[in-house]
Amino acid sequence: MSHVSVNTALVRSESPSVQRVMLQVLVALLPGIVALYWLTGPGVLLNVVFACFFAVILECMVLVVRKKSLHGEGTDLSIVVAASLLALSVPPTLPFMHLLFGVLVLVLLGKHVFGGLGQNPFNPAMVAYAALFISFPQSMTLWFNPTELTSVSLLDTLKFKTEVVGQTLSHYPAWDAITKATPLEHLRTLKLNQETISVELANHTVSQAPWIIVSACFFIGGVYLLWRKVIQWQIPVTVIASFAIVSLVWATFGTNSIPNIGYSLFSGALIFGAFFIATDPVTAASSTAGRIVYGTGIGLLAFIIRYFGGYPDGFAFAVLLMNLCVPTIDYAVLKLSQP
Amino acid sequence: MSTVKPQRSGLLLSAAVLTCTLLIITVHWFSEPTIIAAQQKQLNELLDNLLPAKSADNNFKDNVVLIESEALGTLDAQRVYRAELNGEPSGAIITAVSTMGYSGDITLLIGIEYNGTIHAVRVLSHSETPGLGDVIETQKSDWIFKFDQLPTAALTNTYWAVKKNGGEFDRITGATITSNAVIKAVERASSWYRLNRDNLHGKKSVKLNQTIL
Amino acid sequence: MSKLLKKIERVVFNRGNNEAPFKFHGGLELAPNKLGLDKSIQTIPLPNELVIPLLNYHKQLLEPVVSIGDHVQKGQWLAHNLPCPANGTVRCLEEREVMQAQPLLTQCIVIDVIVSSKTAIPSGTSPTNNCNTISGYNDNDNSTNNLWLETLQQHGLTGLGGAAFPTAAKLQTWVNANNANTKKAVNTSQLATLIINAAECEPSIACDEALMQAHADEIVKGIELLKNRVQCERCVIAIEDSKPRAIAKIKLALEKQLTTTKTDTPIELLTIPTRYPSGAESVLIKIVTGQSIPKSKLPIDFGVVCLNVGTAYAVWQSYQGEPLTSRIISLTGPAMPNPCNVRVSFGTSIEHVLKSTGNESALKNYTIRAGGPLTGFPVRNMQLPVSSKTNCISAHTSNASATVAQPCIRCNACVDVCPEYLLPQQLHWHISAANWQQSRAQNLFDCIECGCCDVVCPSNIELSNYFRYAKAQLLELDWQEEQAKIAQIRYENRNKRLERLKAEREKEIAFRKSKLATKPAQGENNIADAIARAKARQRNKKKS
Amino acid sequence: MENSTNSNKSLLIEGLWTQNPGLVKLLGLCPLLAVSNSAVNAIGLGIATLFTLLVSNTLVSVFRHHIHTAIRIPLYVLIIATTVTIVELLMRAWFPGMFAALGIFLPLIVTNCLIIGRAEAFASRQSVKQAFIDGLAMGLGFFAVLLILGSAREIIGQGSWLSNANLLFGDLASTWKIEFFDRSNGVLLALLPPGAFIGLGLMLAVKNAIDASLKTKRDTVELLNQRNNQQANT
Repeated sequence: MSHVSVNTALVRSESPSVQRVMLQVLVALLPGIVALYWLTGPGVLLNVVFACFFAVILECMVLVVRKKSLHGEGTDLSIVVAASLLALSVPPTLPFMHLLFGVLVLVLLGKHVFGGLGQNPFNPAMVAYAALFISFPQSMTLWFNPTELTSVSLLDTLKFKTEVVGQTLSHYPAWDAITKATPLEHLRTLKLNQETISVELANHTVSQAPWIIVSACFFIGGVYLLWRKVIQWQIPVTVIASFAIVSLVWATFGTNSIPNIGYSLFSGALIFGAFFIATDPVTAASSTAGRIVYGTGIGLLAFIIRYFGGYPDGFAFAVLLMNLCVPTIDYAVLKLSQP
Repeated sequence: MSTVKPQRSGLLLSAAVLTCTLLIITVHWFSEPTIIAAQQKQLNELLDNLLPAKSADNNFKDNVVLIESEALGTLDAQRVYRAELNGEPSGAIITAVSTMGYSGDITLLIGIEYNGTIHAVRVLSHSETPGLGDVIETQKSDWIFKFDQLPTAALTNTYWAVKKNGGEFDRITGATITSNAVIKAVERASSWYRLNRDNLHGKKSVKLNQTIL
Repeated sequence: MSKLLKKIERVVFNRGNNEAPFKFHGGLELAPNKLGLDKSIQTIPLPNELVIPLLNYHKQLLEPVVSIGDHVQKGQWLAHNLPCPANGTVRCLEEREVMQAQPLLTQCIVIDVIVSSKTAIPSGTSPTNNCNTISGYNDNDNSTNNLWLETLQQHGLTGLGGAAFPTAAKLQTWVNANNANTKKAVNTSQLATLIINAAECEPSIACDEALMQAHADEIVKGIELLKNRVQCERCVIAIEDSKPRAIAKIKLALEKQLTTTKTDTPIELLTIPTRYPSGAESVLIKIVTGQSIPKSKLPIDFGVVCLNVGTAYAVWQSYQGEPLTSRIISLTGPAMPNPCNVRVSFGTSIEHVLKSTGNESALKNYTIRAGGPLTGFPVRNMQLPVSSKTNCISAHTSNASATVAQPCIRCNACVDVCPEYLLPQQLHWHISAANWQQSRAQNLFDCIECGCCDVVCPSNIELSNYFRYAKAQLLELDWQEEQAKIAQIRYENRNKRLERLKAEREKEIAFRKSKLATKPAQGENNIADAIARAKARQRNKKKS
Repeated sequence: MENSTNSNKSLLIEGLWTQNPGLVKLLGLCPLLAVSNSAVNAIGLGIATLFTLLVSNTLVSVFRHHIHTAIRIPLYVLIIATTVTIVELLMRAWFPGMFAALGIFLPLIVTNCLIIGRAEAFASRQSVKQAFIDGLAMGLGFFAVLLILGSAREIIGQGSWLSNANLLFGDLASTWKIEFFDRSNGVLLALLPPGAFIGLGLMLAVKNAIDASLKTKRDTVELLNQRNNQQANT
């Protein structure tokens, strides 16, 4: 190595650091967490606390095994952010054992198998989400029914999240009443039964209201990140815009099996994902043009998977698929933009 | 090795082909009876589960008619195995298809007695979501046993649905579509049998080329 | 695609007149931190010894033309095109460390300075004579121009911006071209432009600003001279807007100049926004002309020549018969007791510079850096000699870049500030994996090592260090490849030669054999003849 | 090309570790990934492959002096196809359940590059004994990878080990099944195709890590030895 060194202290007043970036992301998540707590009960808090706790412990263990300094990677809060994102993506009813598996996948398969922070080609939280979704489809598509929520106490939730382990959910018929499928899962069920869904959709828009509030809270958090320049505008804007445009075109010229734009945008993980998942700098494209291509790709894939694919909400898969394309996008942009 | 002449190579190759063919023929010859017996045993195990023991004295596995009816899911010909006891019809095993599954068709075998009571239902093939819809397999859960001994003649139409939709069946958690698809297919096939049983048992049986289902 | 982008840029931000410069991608707004500008420029006294490295721009060793014990005069050559900074005696020729980021020992001439008033100019190569033959500004035929360039060369003129590229070499192709078209090797719509770089290369360095405040008239005269010699279509002096005093001085000098001479292409004064690294050559060209120069091309290919303002002054000095043997250096930094800008002879040690400016205490207590906060490097040996590249010496309380580097999270902050449209995080990735060729494919060699990426990196990664290292690795690899190729050619030639020799030898042998083959036949004949003759004789004898 | 310097031990080490067909040469991955969803399936395919490899290697080696280069590939394929067909027929007759579980992958052994690869690269140039041992080593290496992957996937995916052993080992074996936890809590991902890829990837990583650490150890020992020698010399 040469002996030139940039004396950064001479020229920068406030030193940017990874910790600070991550802390801002955590702050931006708060409104969304509060909204989810209001909508789905204490399960979401349990998820966040549990996931973060185990993720940090596991991360430290891995760092010790890999003979890395705990001060560098251990304290940069990136693992806390990733674990929180996973905890917010999964249902609040998810049994602890399943969440633990998700955290294991996140830290080991999502991150450290590739060499740790900054080396992973795929968004670790989404890798864990996909693994959970494929492995435990029953518990991953089940949410508390908001209308029954008043009867669910913290104790009940804890009981559900621990006792159900080792048993099939269908053995707990009592829980059947207070749990239900997510709105998008429900929509898909309707579509497959080939019933006319327009009436259902009209009713559903009303029952959608709480979900719109959750999405709006995540939106506020995303705007905060934009304001603090933690994320750039290209990815969230293009994700949402491309999804909205395709939905609009399809709703106008296509069949009536697609709900209106408002419903489309504010249901599922779209807003949350556009601001918090797709913008993960490690796995997103680098250049401005690259980020636009990347975001557009995610929006289109999310639309295709949601309305034509095998899963009710394909945001995680859309992100993972576009993660795969990132090196190609970066290279192509570089080649095209330079003389 | 290059000293070997081409003619010799040809001869060698022919000889090798001949030897190998003979070898395979020999093995085939002495293993064929066992293979057929094994296949028959497999089939019998499956079919015998679908009708009550000692309810048939004919070789109902060969007593097959091909039925083309929308009631059995598709317009393709479906097999119906007819059982008889003392010359009287005693029941049938119906192959039915449901096109309303979560992903792709579900093929069912429905064993039904002459009086309309379902003896058992089994899934032959499906491509439902692993972990959700695939619990219709007997290995994965005992949900499919809910059809056992169901007296269909005494049931009203509203019975045939999951509880959530006003029916009497427990649904498979997270797989309402799959449950409904199977329930509806069984309902249609059993009502079709009750309407057409006399006509069905009067038909001439067909000879099937394959014995495997 | 790139052309389209450029076109759009041209249409959307149509700048490039002298009112509003072009924008460049990336860069940083850094606090100027200029110190000591209130003091006038002092020339520091000559030290007892001067150390002059015998190394030219291309890192080739020069052959000294003086020997140990010789008396040398200021301006006299020590080696080809290397003027001596002061009168003195050549003490020795030895290996000394020179001021460079990577420690390097090289042959240096050490001179004992004799501080005495005028001594007679010794006979020998004395370049100062030539300039007398150059007459007025407008006398512009080729022979005068060549003479002028030769003088610049002999006066040891190099760029004073930091890279120390020989000035005459830079101007060579341009000066002798008669019309504007031949001045542009690449077919562009670009005007043949001479740019004077008065944007200080880095924050806290103030040598150019100090120079402009002190010598605005001479600078303008130097520019005027350059402009007339190279016959450009446009001549711009670009100054950052953070230097109002220097701008005022230059403006005044320009006005004065206009009253004395009449010209079609007046020198434009372009005030550019203060945004690091606007002082870098490629960036400044972009700001002034809108043209980006790829690394495979030289600015001159696009009809542009960029010279430092200090160089313009040196050109004027050279015209006055003064060789380039000293430069202005900023003494600055938070820990410098007496920050100022001083004129220092080349070859003076850092220790002497600091001692003679009342900054002796900085030597003991603090870290000393050569160069600015971004492209400079820490210096440990205080005996290192000042060269034309040294624009700044700064003192700091501690080395703040000692923070531990964390893994890259690809936040793209570096992409946003890179003036060369590079993807530093991607390069870092490839270099960490020792993927040298991949980093070359990602245009590593376009990197100007401005250090912007280091400043913004939240993980404290010293990115520009990685890039320097990778460049060195690649150059080494290229060199090895070249050597291998040369060896291959040598080997093939040797084989050919051996074959040829073998063929010749065989030919020779074959020839000899054929000769031998015919000889025995002759021999037999001879024998047979002899026998015949003998028999004949016997027969004759018998007969007789 | 005949050399008998390869000791039996080194051949076995090659097949099981240094040249392992599943982890180093990455041959025959299609059946390896598809069939390794349970330990019993893995054992079934492993045995079938091992048997085929043994027979084809031995036969190819026996006839190696009589086979002209032009017809060697058709002959190898003939030998392998015959062996596989016989294995298939025998399995259909006596292990019908196993045959049903393995499905298309049993006849597909014919196209397993491992077998024709060993025939071409090794058996056609070595003595019968060597070829036999190589077939055994390679077959066991493949078998081991299959078994480990199959066991891991079965345990993680459905919480049991050696389920359905009766398909292969007769009705007595139906009690062999070891249950770790309830099937409904299994990680389904492990049973599905992506689980096979992830599992194999992790096995590769572990093997490379072991090799790397062994190499460092060996290098350190060598370095120490060198130093000792130098000190001894001085």
